[in-house]
Amino acid sequence: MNYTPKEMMAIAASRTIRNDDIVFCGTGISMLAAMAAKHISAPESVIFFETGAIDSRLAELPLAVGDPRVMYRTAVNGSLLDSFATMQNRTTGKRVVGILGAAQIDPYGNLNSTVIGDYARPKVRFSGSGGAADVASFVDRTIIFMQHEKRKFVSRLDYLTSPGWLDGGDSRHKQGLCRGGPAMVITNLAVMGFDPQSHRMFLQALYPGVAAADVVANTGFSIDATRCVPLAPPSAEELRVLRDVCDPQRLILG
Amino acid sequence: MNYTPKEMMAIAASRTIRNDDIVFCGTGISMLAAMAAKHISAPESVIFFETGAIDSRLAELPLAVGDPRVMYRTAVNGSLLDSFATMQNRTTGKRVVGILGAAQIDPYGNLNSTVIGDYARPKVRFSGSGGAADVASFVDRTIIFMQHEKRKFVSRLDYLTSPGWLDGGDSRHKQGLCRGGPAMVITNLAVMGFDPQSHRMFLQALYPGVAAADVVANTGFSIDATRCVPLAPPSAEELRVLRDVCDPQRLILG
Amino acid sequence: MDKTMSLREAVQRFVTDGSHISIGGFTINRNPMAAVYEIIRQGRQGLHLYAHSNGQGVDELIGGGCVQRLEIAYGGSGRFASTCLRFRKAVQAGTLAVEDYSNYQMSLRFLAGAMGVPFLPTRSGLGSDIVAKWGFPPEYRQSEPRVPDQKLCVMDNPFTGHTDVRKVVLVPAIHTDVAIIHVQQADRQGTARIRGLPFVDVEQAKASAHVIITCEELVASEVLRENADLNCIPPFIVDAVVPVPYGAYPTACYGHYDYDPVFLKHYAELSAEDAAYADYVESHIRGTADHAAFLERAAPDGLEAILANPETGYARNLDRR
Amino acid sequence: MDKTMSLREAVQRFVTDGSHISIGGFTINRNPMAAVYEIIRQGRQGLHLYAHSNGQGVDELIGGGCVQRLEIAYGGSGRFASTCLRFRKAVQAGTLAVEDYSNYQMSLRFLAGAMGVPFLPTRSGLGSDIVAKWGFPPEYRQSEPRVPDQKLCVMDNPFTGHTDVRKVVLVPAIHTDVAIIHVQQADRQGTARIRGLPFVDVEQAKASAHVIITCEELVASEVLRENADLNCIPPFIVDAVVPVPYGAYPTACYGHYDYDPVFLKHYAELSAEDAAYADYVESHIRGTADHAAFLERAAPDGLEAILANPETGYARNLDRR
Repeated sequence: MNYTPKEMMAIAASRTIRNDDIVFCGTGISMLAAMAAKHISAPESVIFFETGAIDSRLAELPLAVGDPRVMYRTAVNGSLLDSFATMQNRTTGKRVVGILGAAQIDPYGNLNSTVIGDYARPKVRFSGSGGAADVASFVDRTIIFMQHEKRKFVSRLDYLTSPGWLDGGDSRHKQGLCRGGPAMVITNLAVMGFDPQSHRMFLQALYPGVAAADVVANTGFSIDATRCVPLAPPSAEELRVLRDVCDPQRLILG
Repeated sequence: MNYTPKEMMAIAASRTIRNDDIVFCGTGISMLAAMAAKHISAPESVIFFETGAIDSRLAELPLAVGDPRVMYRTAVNGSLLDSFATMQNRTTGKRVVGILGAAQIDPYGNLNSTVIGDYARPKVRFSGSGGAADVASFVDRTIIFMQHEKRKFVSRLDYLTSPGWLDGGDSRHKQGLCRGGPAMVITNLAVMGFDPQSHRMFLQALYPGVAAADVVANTGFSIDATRCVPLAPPSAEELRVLRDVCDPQRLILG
Repeated sequence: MDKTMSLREAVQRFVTDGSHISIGGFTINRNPMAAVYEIIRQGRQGLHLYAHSNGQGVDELIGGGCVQRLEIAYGGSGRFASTCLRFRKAVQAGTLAVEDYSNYQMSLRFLAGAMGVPFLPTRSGLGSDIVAKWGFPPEYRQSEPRVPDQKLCVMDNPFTGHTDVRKVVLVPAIHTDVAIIHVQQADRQGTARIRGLPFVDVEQAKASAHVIITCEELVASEVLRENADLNCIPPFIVDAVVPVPYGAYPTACYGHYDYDPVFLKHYAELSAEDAAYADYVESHIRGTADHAAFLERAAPDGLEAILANPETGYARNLDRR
Repeated sequence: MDKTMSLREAVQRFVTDGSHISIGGFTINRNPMAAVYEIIRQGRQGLHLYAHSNGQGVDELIGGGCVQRLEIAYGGSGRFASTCLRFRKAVQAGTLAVEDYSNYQMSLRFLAGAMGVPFLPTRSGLGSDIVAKWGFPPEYRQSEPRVPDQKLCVMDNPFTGHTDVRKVVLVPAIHTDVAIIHVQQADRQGTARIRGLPFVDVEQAKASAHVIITCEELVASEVLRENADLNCIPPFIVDAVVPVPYGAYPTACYGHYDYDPVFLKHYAELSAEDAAYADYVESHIRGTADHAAFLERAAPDGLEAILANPETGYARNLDRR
């Protein structure tokens, strides 16, 4: 295998980005995925950050969404209020793809990035929502990056930071979230989708060299593996763009 | 008399403006009053317009609050949202003096600038609120400019565009307007105040050469004239500033 | 994507009979007048127009017979018209249905549409007839999916303890089919820059399903991106970019030209007379092929007098008496 | 009015024990770090701090023992700290009371304070524990007049017919005693200009009873007024103007300098160890007289490496591994 799981993750996500998408991304792999898409399949897609930078040129890789590198030669330097309004807006929100990560995920794509243990006196405190709860509430398509580990794929979250499909079925809609919901989970092993009716996570596509049993063993809840297809490995061109154009210093690819 | 009623009105208003006031004004006499104050008694007062221009230099007189002359060398060129927020804001709103005009006024300083006749099919249609209802709702001190005519000083408005003291007493507060209310009415004859308890209009100060009976005769409702004092005429310096500095072309003074 | 197109095409594609629209600018400043004239030229009817104090363009759209319903805060043009006369006449004649709000309320309603929330709260208008008296009949509100069932509503503030605000007015979001904004500079993709006060143009654009940008100058993206802090319209909300020099005439465009006091005074006179006004619409608007032809008729002596001084952004010592 | 004063005086006058405060910036950018260090130096305690993702400054105020209560969306510093460690330790130890919101909710709460409305609505967080779980005890909310009785509340949308939004979360306004913002340029009266992203600084300032502006450069009013479109803070909301070169260090200040990756990596290491951190606070902050002295200790090799390239606004090819 001439590529790393991180590279496969970035490519798997980048392939889902369309030309008229507005891509919300954080730093890390999500930004590489968005940059790769712009250079390969979706040249007119627009990258924006919650900090308000729209269509950043990204001549160098930012290490945080507040990095001054996101401000260089943007189309507009807005505020946080502008960027989240773009996602909540009925017209533009439909075109936004949000890329998120978390400490825990449950079978319905709900995310925890706040605490392990009791909220009032947590065992481990994480950063908190940031813009994740906003993105998860607003945008039409959410892509979630996770490390595939049993302790991260749990039946029940310690804290529900970012709403996914909530309890599945139409519960998201009933709670008042009239749009969106998680579209897929991309891990170091595979791509998971959500059943269109029950909205429960299922194994959708396996990376080359990974067995469905590996995914089941690393998932802390039962997961349907019957609908699984193989995923094509990164092409030479995809790898070239990712490595040479997006992250030549390997700041994120490691 | 070596001055016009319009000049007296502008000077009467300008005398009430204090150094730390933020003055909301429209065009016309209200702007002259604000400019005169800056040049005479309140050099640090700030003039701003509902259009968002803050501390305009006013090298030439604007003929509308959207005139490009309000945009020149301001401190900040904000939006309408910014300017009204300045008035609704709990800290800055307390410092704002709002200057308004209207087609009709009632004994409690409520204003009509919308219609004469029935709202659904008016006899005369006026411009409507513009920012007047906002200013009247938000700011601590409102000064109202009126021509003193019976048909304009009416017991009951055809349409209540801008809330004053509503039905008097504590009715303004009860309706949810927790701050502000009209401070005075300045006409071509006199200055009217509002009783601190009943909030009904009373004759506060007469211009030189005007009798209380003139005011009573031109007011369409009964008005208390017992508390009336004389108002000093414009000083030579006040007139010089108004005429030579503020409106040398007599675009507003006529 | 290159979104430049002719004004004719932009209006044909995005402004149809019965459209819900808003136009940018304020009273006598930066109204998208070329687009307003093109809408009249194409004979659009039944428009539902949303305005705070959008001024000259609102009055001409009404005068041109395009507008059926109007939600508005202020129908005036400063000293040129304390009340715009085609607006006044249409309301008094009962041919134009009106719903009144304040400038802040209308601004908040555009902001709500831009933010994607159903309403925003304000203290403005408590106790007033803006809250008490409604203009549109309830049947219209119920049958038209683009307007809410209520004009507005008053609610008790659920948060106590840290404020003395007991009640607020909730004003509903505006979602137009199209917003038309005139700016100083734009690129082909739709990134736009406004010089001077932006009024509520940015929120109006973001509250709309479609956006037409008319601009004084079409510039390269890199020119705008050299100082992105000055840009205010992101490209992905824009459908059409139309370069139209003097596209705001007879209203002002900061840094380019002033309003034309001669034309505006003339307009105030002829808008007082139905016959004279009809002649004006025929000769100046319907009788001209485009904005360049309109300008020749409206300002036969040329536009030198109103050209902006580069230092002040307006025409210094312009005769405005 | 000339509002310039020393940082010591500004902090003494406007930041007192128990003050409710917010600081500008975002993660590793434009935090008012000189003011943060001065607050620690003066030993302020019991602060109630409001933050969206205000980053490094939040963690240092917590580490410096100044903060008793925190309302926050994100306690991280990008790749330098996925969770800021003094924040994490204080929460886990139970010495810091926390109330969690999202970035947009916190931004809206500052905006509500700036607008003078008691709340603003959003769909964000419906169905989440941000709505369900509250951090501060009800007794605190009831006894403290600067915070509302409720963390937030969910309401049904009263407007139907033109939207599919059925419910919204109402988030309450923030009204701080003081907001501290670091900007590139300000004049003596307090008019200020931010280059690059403004984050939520402008709303934070307007939501506050008092405002301290620290700036890289003090400039003449006329310089700022030559292009007012670039200015964002009006003078009448500002109480103190403090020129402090490198006032955002170790965070970035667009157009002036980058963040310092060497310092931030060092900070991430020492903030993991209580003893090392205590040493840092003593030697670098309490043991220095002012920001210039702090800079000498924090960046003994000087600041050349992080100076911004005038074209990009950041330090090109800075070693950030």
